[in-house]
Amino acid sequence: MSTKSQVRESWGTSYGQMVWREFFKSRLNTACMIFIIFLFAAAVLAPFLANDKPFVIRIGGQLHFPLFGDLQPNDYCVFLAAIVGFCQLLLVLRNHRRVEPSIRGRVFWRQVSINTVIMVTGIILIFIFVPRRLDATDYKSMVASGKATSAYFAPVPYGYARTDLKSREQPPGREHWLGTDDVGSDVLCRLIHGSRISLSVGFVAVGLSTVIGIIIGAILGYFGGKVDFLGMRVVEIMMAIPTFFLIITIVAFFPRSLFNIMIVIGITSWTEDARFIRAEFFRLRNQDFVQAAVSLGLPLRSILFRHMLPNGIAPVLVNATFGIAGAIFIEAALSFLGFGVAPPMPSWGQMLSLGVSTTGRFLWWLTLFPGMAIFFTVLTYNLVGEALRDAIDPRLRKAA
Amino acid sequence: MIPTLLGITIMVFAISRIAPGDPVSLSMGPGGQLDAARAADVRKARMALYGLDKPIPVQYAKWLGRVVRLDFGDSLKHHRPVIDIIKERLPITLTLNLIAFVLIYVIALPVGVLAAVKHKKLFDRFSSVILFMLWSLPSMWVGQMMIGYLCGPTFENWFPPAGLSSNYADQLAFFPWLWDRLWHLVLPVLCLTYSGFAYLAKQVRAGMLDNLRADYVRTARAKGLSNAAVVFHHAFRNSVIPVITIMATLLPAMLGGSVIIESIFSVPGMGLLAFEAVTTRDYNVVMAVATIGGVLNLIGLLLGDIAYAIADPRISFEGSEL
Amino acid sequence: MNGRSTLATFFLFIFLLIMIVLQVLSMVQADRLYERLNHLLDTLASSRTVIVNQGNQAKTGAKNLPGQEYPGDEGDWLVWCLDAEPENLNPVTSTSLYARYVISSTIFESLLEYDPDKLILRPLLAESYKISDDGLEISFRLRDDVHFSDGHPITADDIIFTYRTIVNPKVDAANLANYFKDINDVIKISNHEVKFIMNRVYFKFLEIIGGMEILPEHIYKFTDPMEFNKKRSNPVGSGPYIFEKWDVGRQVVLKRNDNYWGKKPKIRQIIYRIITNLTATVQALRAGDIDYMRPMPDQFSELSRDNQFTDKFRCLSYWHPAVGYFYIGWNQQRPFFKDARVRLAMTHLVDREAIRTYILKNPDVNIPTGPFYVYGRQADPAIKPWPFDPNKAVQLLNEAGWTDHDGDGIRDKDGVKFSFRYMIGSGLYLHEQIAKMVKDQAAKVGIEVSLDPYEWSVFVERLHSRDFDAVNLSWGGGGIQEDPYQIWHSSQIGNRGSNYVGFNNPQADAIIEEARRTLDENKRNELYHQFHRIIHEEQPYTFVYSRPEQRFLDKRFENVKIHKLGINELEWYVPKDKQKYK
Amino acid sequence: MSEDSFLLTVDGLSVSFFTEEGVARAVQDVSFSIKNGKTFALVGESGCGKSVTALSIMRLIAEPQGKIVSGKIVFDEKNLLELKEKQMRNIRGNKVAMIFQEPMTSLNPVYTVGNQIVEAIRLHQKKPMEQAWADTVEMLHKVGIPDPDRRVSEYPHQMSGGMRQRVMIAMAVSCQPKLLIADEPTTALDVTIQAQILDLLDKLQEQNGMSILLITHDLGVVAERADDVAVMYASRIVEVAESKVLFEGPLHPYTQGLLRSLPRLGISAKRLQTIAGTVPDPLHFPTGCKFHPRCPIGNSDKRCQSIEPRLRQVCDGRCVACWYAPGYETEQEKKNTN
Repeated sequence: MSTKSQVRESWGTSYGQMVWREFFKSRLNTACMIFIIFLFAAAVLAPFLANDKPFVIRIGGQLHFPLFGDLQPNDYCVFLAAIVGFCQLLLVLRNHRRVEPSIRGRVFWRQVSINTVIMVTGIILIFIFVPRRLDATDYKSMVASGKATSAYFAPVPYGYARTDLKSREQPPGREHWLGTDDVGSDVLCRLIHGSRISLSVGFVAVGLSTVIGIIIGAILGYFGGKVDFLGMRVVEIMMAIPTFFLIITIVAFFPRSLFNIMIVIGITSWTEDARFIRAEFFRLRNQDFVQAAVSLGLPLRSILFRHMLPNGIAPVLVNATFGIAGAIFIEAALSFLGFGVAPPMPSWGQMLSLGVSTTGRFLWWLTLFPGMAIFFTVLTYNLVGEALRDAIDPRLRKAA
Repeated sequence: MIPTLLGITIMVFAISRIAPGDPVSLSMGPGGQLDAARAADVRKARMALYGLDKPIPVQYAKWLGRVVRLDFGDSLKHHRPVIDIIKERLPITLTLNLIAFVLIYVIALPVGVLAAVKHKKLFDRFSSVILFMLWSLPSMWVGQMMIGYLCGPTFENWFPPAGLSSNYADQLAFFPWLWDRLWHLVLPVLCLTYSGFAYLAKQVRAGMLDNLRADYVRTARAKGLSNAAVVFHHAFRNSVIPVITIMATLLPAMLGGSVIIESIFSVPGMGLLAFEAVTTRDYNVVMAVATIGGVLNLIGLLLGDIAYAIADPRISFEGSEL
Repeated sequence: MNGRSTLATFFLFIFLLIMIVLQVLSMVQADRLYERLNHLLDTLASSRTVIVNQGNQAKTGAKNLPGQEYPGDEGDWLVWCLDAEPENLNPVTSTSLYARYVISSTIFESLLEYDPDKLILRPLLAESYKISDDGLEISFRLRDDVHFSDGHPITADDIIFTYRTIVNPKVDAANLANYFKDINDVIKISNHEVKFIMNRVYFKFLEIIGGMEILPEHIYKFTDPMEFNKKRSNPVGSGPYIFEKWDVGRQVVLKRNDNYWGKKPKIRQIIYRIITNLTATVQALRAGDIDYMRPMPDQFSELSRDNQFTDKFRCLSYWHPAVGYFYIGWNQQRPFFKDARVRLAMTHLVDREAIRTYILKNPDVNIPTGPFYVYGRQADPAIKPWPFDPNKAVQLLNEAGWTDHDGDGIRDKDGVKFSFRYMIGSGLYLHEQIAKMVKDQAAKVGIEVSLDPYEWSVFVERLHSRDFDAVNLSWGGGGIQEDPYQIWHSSQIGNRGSNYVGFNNPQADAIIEEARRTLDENKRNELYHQFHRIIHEEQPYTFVYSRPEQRFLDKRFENVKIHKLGINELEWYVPKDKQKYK
Repeated sequence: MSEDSFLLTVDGLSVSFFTEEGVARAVQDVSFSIKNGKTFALVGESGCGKSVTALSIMRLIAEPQGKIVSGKIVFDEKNLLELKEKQMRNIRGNKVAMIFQEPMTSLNPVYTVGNQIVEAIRLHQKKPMEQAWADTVEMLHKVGIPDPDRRVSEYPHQMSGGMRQRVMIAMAVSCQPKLLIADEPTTALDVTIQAQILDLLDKLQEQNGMSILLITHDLGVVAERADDVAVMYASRIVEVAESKVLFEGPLHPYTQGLLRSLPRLGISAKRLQTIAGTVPDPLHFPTGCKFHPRCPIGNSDKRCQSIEPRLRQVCDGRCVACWYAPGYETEQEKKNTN
């Protein structure tokens, strides 16, 4: 044991650990992290938090578990993704304890790739084998009429697609904690389920843009010359287009779906990363050790990538964090303007748009709560991004 | 610059034409009156009328040919020359944005500088938190809240909820008119301003902090300059440079943002125009907006570079490539 | 850093607190507001200030509208709010409703017009008209005292010019021209007499020709049709008002035509303000910027219960033949909706009562049973709407063989799951709400519905390519004499016809064709009653609601009569003492 | 030598930096004095507190982290540490001027060199613009910049490192200061330039008879330019002496180490020796004599490890801080300890 610890001592603190430590110095950052985790929990566990099916119910003597029976393939996908992601996190932590720094990077990438493979196959399998189910029975009324007993409902016992015209546009009350929207669905429930949309848009879109950005940047930076010239023109074009307008155009012209939104946001916001990575490559090219390595006959590719990753990735990550905030905002804006996901799928922006009814009556609860949801999510990601930037920036670290 | 523009237009053109739906079926609506036997021909006729029957590249070529003569064609919705519509709308958006822009700089610079000078003092901490919040406030939310709380029947009714001037503003004398106009501008401008201002202030602060740590500032102090002189004459001058370049990125962002703001406050500006054009497949307008938006952006970038070159002796004009 | 973080979190919490306080306050205030609203609702339930006419009985009109015998005072303006801008002001090329608001019967006049209470055609520009016995010829005799606003007398040439313009294929008026397609020719008999010759008998021809708005040839004449298509503004007609100016995006101004040949209206100016934002419209009304507007249903239901509001404004709710109906169309090309029983089941699943009471909040709203104007003579009043009855629906579905075989909770029939795509126009709140409700209801009986909102243009495109399972839409009313041919005849299923749900019923076709040939109104209505019955049984649509026209009008206007044909703004006047604009 | 001939006397100066990691005692109890018109060298490895000492003379320690904890800095009969900021500004750049290590970054990139010098002149001498410009050009000429009247209106980035350092010097001496603090003026420059710059300094010193506080780690420079030397190690002065004396017989083991690591002409060096180990981190200094971990004697000796020796005068004009330096302890004390 002691030997191990000594070994680890000899490893010293890795860049990642330093950033980590630096990051968690601030209590605010910790708070943000907790909030994000909370958001994730809400998103992943949405069906368990807000659902009109009971966890367990006794009908005619025998127990049923409608809620679990009602889980859709996409729910399972979310769970899978969450689990895999969590494992990846644990693995990373473990790496820092077990794996010798020089090979850590490679190990990490291998783990990531394996996990992605697992995830993809898993999702495919889920969609093949888990049937779409539609549970028609209305358990509430059964309980009410006494047909069923000992039913345990989720804390928010409403479905996000349930409509109830009798109680539409109700202000917050005992029945509906955060009120109801224009067709009487529970706002809180829709908020919870909406977090899924926001987060998934945020992450997928940004993931996409980051990947595109890195690849393009790497290509430009690696080949340089003509390729670079042409590439940069394209990048310029992308930057010169009023992005939001472009997004609206695309989203408005093509069928309404979550994926479209993700993709559109993804393909319109990669320029930053691309330019950064390109610059990073050029910087590296001209560094002596690279020149030396090349002169020794090592392939430029491997060198560039090996050295680009550690130095180059961190800022890209920071960028991504801000990107997530941005993407969430854009999604909200789109839904607000009516280009969002198809109803009754809940989206914060779309809920926000209901805040001022056509009569000009101001349904404050339909404005305040979704708005706060968006605001705090965006704020948190921005804060985290800022904190990360500070953390990875040694100059600031010295100065602070 | 020109190739960039071409690229933009081609891209938008392609998108708008590939997409399903077209102005003709829009203008013909779900039908109801038209006999099936004729409907198809009528449609063809209309297509020909709008010149939508040709293959897309040809259409683009034609369009381009007209645009170089600054003729964006007629709006398929308003049936008027697009250029006229733009002439009405662009100034509105520009005034909106320029006012916001000036405000942003006027507020952001002092706040940022002060925060940097009072680094880690109360003001700095307070302001940085506030700025952060402002920065992340979703504008549509703020707009919605303002309309709801400040100009709704439900709560206060202090501001007009929509438009740029109350009716018959044109019959008012100049000053009442101006007042009325300003009154209508308050909220939209506010919405446009706050986030950009927060962002900028943050940048200024960061820049100032860097520069206050720089060696030449130490030199300046060693010269025996007063604190104020050091801050404003030396540090500020340097940290202004990046701020100028932000201008280039801020302007396009605001034009994009004005889509939201204008549709919330129904301000008849470019943003709203773009929005309507997109939803009604008003191709000519869409193209025009895209082009002009692109041009504005490029101008923004160009201005940024020029300003940079002026502000920073290290950059010469040849340096700014566009 | 620590220092900052603690402080920052502190401010974060402060902010949160403020938010919460604000929220509580607003909650309290809003609730108070609701109490007041409910209170008003109760008190006003008895004494409604809303004027309603049950279209079919003409008893209303005069009711609680003082001073109608009084001739009325000259002067003042009517500021009329349009929630969209007319695309042009050319009576031939314009297609939008808003253009109609602005130009028809104000600037342009037609040969005949409907008597607002008897609902029969009566001469306007024409002095008399004659239909030949075979019904293939209609001749009109013009009054000789009629002239355009610029003094030019109206002659037969103007009529002929107008007709020729409409049917000119190069002129962008396909929809309009379509009505004239079976008119062979028009002959000028004398300077004041024209004769139209048709190649088949069709009861609507009189209305069509009679309703043709006459253009002054000396102003509109053209050599190249494109140049006519370009004539969008500056309309000149013979009507009681003349065009003043059009500030695009803001307003259209008409001023009274002082050398009008007929009875001059009282209002000196009509200004059409274009305000697209609905909330803004109400604000403007309250602020007195506009006098006259068309509210959204819930705006109406809400404000018509608000005393302060009704003190200042009239809340007019009235029926007229042009009110359309809102429906859900079931695409009968699809496996799900082939079977009439399934369509009927769907109708049973739509809780139209709830929509009326909770969404439209208007007891006057009518649940239609067929395509005709509910209070019109064409509709069969005996037919009663199907009730909301999920159990019946379930039973019907089972009968039709749609049962859950594979136990996944979704009904299916020979391998096809009952899960269909429901197309709605995006951004239309009402449509969205109804669609959401239907989806939920359907889910409760084991039918999976997924909503597809589409931009209007795409929507229309898919409509015409029949690329949908179910769709939300509403038809504008076809007027007093409606011809169901375009929408219901099987010949319209094909290329871009308007029968896009693919309703195909030989019997119905036969009736429609016969009715077109029948000139005697009563006989015709007999046929239409049969047709109505068929539609009711077949349920190609689920007719959701048909609601009265609703308007807000400033109280200062007097002589506001409600005719069977709706209201006629040109009758109004403002008493001297109340006049607002000089 | 008489007290009054001292231009500057630093007495018991201690400076600490309060960072998150803890308190860094960058300078502890430093005392030395600079004679009029002489060059005083402050020698030591980087990070031993030389620059901090210099900055605290200018009172330019970065607030709020940095603080002058105790001590006096007497500059012609005034204790600089007690002056008001305003008075201090009068002295900065006017009576005491400073040259910095990095000429590359020490000039403001957005102003012409002319501007930056004029600024100083006008500030302290209240001269009209033209006059100031004339002086500036003349100054530049004096510091050996070719055709100054053109160069005066150039921007720093248009100049080479050497040129910039000359500009810095011009700026510093533009107001004929009594004391010029040169903080490693030549480290950033290549050797040939170094010599020129140092010569320039000497020349200027002769011309307006100012004293120079030369801060460097280059003993070679010290040997040929400085009159008196103070050797600093880990925040303390370990030895003070006239330079030639010091170079003949260094007393402190650290000084000895430094000298050994210096190439000498004449002596056939077997191989240059270096001092083992590194300068301790100011956050956690070793106990006792800070040099003991690297010291041939100290690393074994209990006392060195436990008790820190203070700077003491061993013979006139020579102070040292080492238990084992000859004459550091009287026989008496030796007895007590053993």
